[in-house]
Amino acid sequence: MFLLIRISQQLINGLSIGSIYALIAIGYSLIYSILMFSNFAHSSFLLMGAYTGFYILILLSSSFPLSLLIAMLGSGILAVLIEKIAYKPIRDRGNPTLYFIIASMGISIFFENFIICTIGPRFRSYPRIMQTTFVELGKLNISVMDIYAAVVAIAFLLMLSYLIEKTKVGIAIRAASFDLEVVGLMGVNTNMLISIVFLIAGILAGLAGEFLGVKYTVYPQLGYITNKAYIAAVFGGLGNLKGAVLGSILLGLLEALITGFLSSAMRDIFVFCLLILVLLIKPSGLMGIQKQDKV
Amino acid sequence: MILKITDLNVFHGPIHAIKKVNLHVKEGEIVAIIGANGAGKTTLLNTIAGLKKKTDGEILYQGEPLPEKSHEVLKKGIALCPEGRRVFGNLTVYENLIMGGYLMKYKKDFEKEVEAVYHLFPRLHERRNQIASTLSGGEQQMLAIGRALMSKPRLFLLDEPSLGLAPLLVQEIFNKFIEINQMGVSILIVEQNAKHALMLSSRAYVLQTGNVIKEGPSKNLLNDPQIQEAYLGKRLKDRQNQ
Amino acid sequence: MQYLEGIIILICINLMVVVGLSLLTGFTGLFSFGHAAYMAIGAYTSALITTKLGVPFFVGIIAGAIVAGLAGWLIGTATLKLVGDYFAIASLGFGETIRLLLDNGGKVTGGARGFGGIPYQTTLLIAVTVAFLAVVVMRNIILSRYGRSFMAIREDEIAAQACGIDTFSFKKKSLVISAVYAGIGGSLFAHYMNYLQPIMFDMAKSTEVASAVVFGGLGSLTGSILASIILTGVPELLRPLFQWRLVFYGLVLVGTIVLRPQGIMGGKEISFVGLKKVFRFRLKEENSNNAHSGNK
Amino acid sequence: MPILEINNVTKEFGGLTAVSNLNLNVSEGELIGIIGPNGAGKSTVFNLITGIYKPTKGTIKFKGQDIGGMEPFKISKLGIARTFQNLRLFKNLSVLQNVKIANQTFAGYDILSAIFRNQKYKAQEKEIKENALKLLEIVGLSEFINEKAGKLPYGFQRKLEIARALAMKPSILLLDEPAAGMNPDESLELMEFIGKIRKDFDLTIILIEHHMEVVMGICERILVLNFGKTIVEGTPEEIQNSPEVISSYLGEVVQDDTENN
Amino acid sequence: GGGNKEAESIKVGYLVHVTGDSALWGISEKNGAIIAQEEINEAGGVLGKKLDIMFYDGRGNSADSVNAVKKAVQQDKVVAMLGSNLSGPTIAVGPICASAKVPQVASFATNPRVTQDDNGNLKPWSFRLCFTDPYQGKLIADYAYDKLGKKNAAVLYDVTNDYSSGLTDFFVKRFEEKGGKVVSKLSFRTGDVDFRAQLSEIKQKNADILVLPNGYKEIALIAKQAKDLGMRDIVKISGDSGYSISLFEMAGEELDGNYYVIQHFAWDDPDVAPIKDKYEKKFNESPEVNAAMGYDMVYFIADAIKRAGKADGEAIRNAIEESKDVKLKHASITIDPKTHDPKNKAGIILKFEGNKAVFVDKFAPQD
Ligand SMILES: Nc1ncnc2c1ncn2[C@@H]1O[C@H](COP(=O)(O)OP(=O)(O)OP(=O)(O)O)[C@@H](O)[C@H]1O
Ligand SMILES: Nc1ncnc2c1ncn2[C@@H]1O[C@H](COP(=O)(O)OP(=O)(O)OP(=O)(O)O)[C@@H](O)[C@H]1O
Ligand SMILES: [Mg+2]
Ligand SMILES: [Mg+2]
Repeated sequence: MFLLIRISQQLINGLSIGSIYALIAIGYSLIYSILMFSNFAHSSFLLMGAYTGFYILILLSSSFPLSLLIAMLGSGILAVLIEKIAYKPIRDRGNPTLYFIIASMGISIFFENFIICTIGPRFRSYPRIMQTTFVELGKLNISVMDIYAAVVAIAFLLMLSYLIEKTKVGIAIRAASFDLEVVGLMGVNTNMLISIVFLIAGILAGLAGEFLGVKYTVYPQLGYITNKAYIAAVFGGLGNLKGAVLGSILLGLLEALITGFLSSAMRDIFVFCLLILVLLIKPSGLMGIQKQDKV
Repeated sequence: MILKITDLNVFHGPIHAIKKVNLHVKEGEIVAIIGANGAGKTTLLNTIAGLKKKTDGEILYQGEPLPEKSHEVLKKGIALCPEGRRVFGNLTVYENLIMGGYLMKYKKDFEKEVEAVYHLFPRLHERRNQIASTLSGGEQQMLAIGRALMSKPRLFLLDEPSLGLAPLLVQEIFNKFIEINQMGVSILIVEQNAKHALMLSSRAYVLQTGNVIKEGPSKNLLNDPQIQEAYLGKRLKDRQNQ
Repeated sequence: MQYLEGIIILICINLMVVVGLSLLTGFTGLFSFGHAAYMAIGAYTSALITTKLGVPFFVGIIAGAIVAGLAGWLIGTATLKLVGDYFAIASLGFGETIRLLLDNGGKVTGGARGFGGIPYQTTLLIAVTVAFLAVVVMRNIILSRYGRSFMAIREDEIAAQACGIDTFSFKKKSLVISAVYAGIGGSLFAHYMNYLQPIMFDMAKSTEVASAVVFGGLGSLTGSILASIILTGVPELLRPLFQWRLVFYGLVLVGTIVLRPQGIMGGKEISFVGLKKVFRFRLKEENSNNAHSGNK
Repeated sequence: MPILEINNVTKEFGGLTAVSNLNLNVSEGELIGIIGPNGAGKSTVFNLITGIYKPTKGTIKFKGQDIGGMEPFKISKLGIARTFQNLRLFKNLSVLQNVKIANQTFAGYDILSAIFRNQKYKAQEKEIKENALKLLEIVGLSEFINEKAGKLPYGFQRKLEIARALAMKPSILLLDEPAAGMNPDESLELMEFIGKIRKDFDLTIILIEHHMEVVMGICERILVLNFGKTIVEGTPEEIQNSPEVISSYLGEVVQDDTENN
Repeated sequence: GGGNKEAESIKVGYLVHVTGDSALWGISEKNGAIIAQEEINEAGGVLGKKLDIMFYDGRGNSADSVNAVKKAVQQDKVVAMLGSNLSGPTIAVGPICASAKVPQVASFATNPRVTQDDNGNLKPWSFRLCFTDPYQGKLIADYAYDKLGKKNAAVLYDVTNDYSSGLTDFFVKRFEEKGGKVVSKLSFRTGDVDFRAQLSEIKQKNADILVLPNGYKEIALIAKQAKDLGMRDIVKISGDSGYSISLFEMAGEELDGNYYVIQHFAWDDPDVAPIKDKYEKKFNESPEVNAAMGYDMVYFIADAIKRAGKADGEAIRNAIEESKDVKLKHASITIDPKTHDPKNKAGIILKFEGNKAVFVDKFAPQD
């Protein structure tokens, strides 16, 4: 009984952190699915959301939903801008994906330090909105914020999965990941298409940013958590939204269970070993499709 | 005149691939471009379709300058079936066709068009849920043609459509092109299979290292000894007849 | 003057690691996020044996190189079947794992609190000599059948196989060589800093090395060399800018890729007057140009 | 003894049987054509021989050795070289390097020789380079040796692929639609070229083609596949007159056309 | 050296980390030092010359710090090197200072190896003004055991952080020596923001005190998450990095009444309070504790230079070693010549109450 409670509490902890990873990983995966590269600048979108939300709440003392909306918008716009300024020229030249990766790393270094220089390195707390409310289920505690995060993550997953799998735009997005030039030949405004993808990814990051801010705090290194989301996305299979969510939840659960029952110091080592094991068995993640080149 | 190109120059970096080319396609015409490897045929079609930027010169479509972005070119009614198939390898056959008909507004139109493509290439119907990258070379070529047809163009640019197709099928698609043409679609076709192209078209241009070296009614070109020698495989026949 | 000397030594150290990674990323087309780990392995191995066993420095360097190479071989065997980002993420995992192991290393490595008392051995002469030899060796490798095989793998694995190249084994070779380079760089680093901490080899370090490779131009050895000099030197010049330094670093990185995506060398090689014999890459004939590895 | 024996080979993809119970024996020095409608399984046969696909069933033997499912690089080293239907050149490498890479398999110098550039290295590198230049001259690409392979026009890229395959010093050469993208005149050149290399290099050749002039012009034996099965096998004449082949593959018009000549 | 030209100012280097993860502290320390420098120069400088504090950014990273300090001692020829607040970089730059014969005074670098090498030998050129990890570990253990009467401790620390893991080791050692029990010792990594998994385990173990040898961000998050998990009343205690003014904003409520932190001084000490006022006026924000330390560091080195009588590394080193009852704002410092650490520097125990850090005790271990 005692052990059961222990395990259940850790499962709840894992789901809680997993749903935050999921919110980030979906946006990540979305961009991967079109440009086929890991966008490390996602952390910048996240920061943008977290800080925008924070200042809107504090300075304008607006309501939470309004601040959330503006944060999402802010990140969305930033994402589109970054795409236009940094990625489009690379894309137009047809450079390999590595260039995108390094550019995105440069952006995240720039953005993080830009915030340190302008806003300052201090950690900031969101006003206490709902982060401290939690539900008690017997001996178990669940934070209300976690429930929100989980619900939002699932809602977005469903919406985006529908978009990608069932709509024409979704098919175009997938086609674009294969051959952008020919997508243009089909009458699709590819620049617009990519902007839309970045807008959506940015909006998601903004949302995740504000959630993170509320749940934890806001500070320039907050974006580091995207590395975890990246790992989660790889776990699940890059470019696959459902995989991203599955990977995130699994990663969260694994982390909690390993911390609780194996070793907190060695947690990440266990996680990485498991990750590599999974990849050795399924080289493109749990839900990734294994591509076979037609020769 | 549906397409009129004047003094077109195109460069690939330092390579002058199209040199002061003049070319036109009249409404409802089939025009062929023939030429050896590297003559610049693909470059020319890609430039019209907006995949490649021209250096200078003029491309008029129905008397107006043609937009330079490929998606706008398509909206004007020009579709390109690109060289080397270039199907979306990560999509199914059906999804590739959806992409082809991306601009279609009504589902009914779309379905009608898909039916027509399936009718032309029953193999595609059979394989409609197969991922395109696993199709055989010829099947991919069918898909590329079918996909381009989906947009119901007014001017159809075809870059070596017979590449990798079985002889029987080559016949069929050429017949299909005639059929499409009879419905009022103008066609500009690039073909290695010069004889086929000349038999299909009413006029033709011969491209050599970026220059138009000959043009005229296809019939004349078919009988031109120089052309026969260089592009129609006369030597081949001679040898076979030996 | 000593300050400048220090900068040059650091440039040589970074150069070792960057040139090594350049082989893996620029020439073989494999992206590694955890390359600092091989540097850490080299650093700790050589530092441990020179301080605890008192062996001479050059033995330390060799040991560092061997152990790092061994680690590369092991990791390669386990993960080189993975492709693209999946390999990159596995290398990231490896990097973090090594760092965590060192953090938890207790008495042996000093854990997170660091490992001090390493003798100062990396003099300017040693650093420059090692770096110079390393570059010559790398250039010879690249201009041999090995180099061509690596590039073939970068371009098209299936075609490489059809050309009789055992792609898995060559990828492993590339990883091992680049790990050896990083290991030697690490040894030099340990005996230059006299003090090691696992945090010195974090992901930021790996990123720095990877950016230098791209900054220099993928598939260009001289580019990697120049990039190491610039990316180690420029932050020093920017020192007066204080906290804005990293902002500029980020900007420079993005700026180069956006404005000059082929890197500073654009995949080309240059020959230095006087060093002509060594650096003369028979450019047109031998060397590849840009490494647009044809990724979709 | 045949150099290549394919016995009862079947290849399935999910529910689809791409090649079914195929039997083919190739004798040393033969030039065999494989034709058939699109999707008949021709390229799949090549992929099975070269190890890119593992047969679902059946055995493939090369010079008596079972090679079914062996790793591709081992098979190519044994002496089976190929070209690809959708070109697979090393696009960013020079034309010369493309050929050198295929030729260097025979250079055994080790990494130390490379580092120290010793005699062995120099001699073998020289040999590789000479071989490559010779081959490029044979295929007529001498003036492009420093060009990036990806920048060559399509037809030249095909030739480069052939040169690269030849550089493997194969005993069997598999050509997948070598004449695709070539005009009849170029096809003729190609035919002559294939005939020449066959003699010069003592090759056994299997050829997939849709250009009937080429197939009928040079092949001694032709295999017609449909739906993964051999429907007819025979000399060019037999094939050209087979009603089954005409109805499923050649079509009437082309038939007329060839008869006219 | 040589010094053929009479310099018109005395150059003192200061290694601060104003970028990177610990930028917050570095910036405060730098600003505090700037205030002191201005005051001293307005009052006529040192030895009749202007005091020129030159700042070098170490980015929180050892390799960068080494470059920076090389530049300071070799190119800019500073006569003394102040800083930094991080042990890793401070240890790494020690040999450079020593070989250039420039004394080094660390601000908040608490690792024993700042002033002693691995074998316990004194580093002649290295000093510090803060207390060391072993000493601090003792302080926490003793205060928890003796004063608060806690016998079952849990520790939640950062394995990848040298300060945190060092302090943990020394605390555990001392606490167990005293007869206490460490019922749970769990860790996380720098950058982690979720500690529920660890806290859930700690909750099961019924510890009566939670030792948090961490930065304030982690402390705030841990406090909040502990509350979420229903661990409202467990007493928490931290070392000198566990306090920031932001802590009230972030977790005032959750820490109120049950959080103790060991400090070098209290802001409401009348001696220190003016620094805070000046800081707020000049920089428009509230200072972190490092500001007062940065301020005192400058006064400390100015005093040493005065006593040395000349701007010469060796003389200054000797003066520092002989420092006795140097009256600074946050404390009065006597350097122990045997350890180069401050002698008998008592810890100030602050407790969080009513959104304020209240002075509770001045405390030094028995032995
Ligand atoms: N992407 C490119 N970069 C550089 N040069 C190119 C590029 N594409 C084509 N070229 C050059 O432009 C010229 C024309 O090539 P193009 O592909 O248009 O010829 P083509 O007539 O279509 O030949 P083919 O019949 O082989 O398809 C050639 O010399 C070719 O080398
Ligand atoms: N990896 C695969 N997965 C699924 N189906 C495949 C795969 N590879 C080939 N096929 C199918 O197997 C059949 C045979 O393909 P193959 O490429 O061998 O045809 P082919 O005879 O070479 O045709 P073509 O003349 O058009 O090149 C095709 O219908 C193709 O769709
Ligand atoms: Mg072409
Ligand atoms: Mg085929």
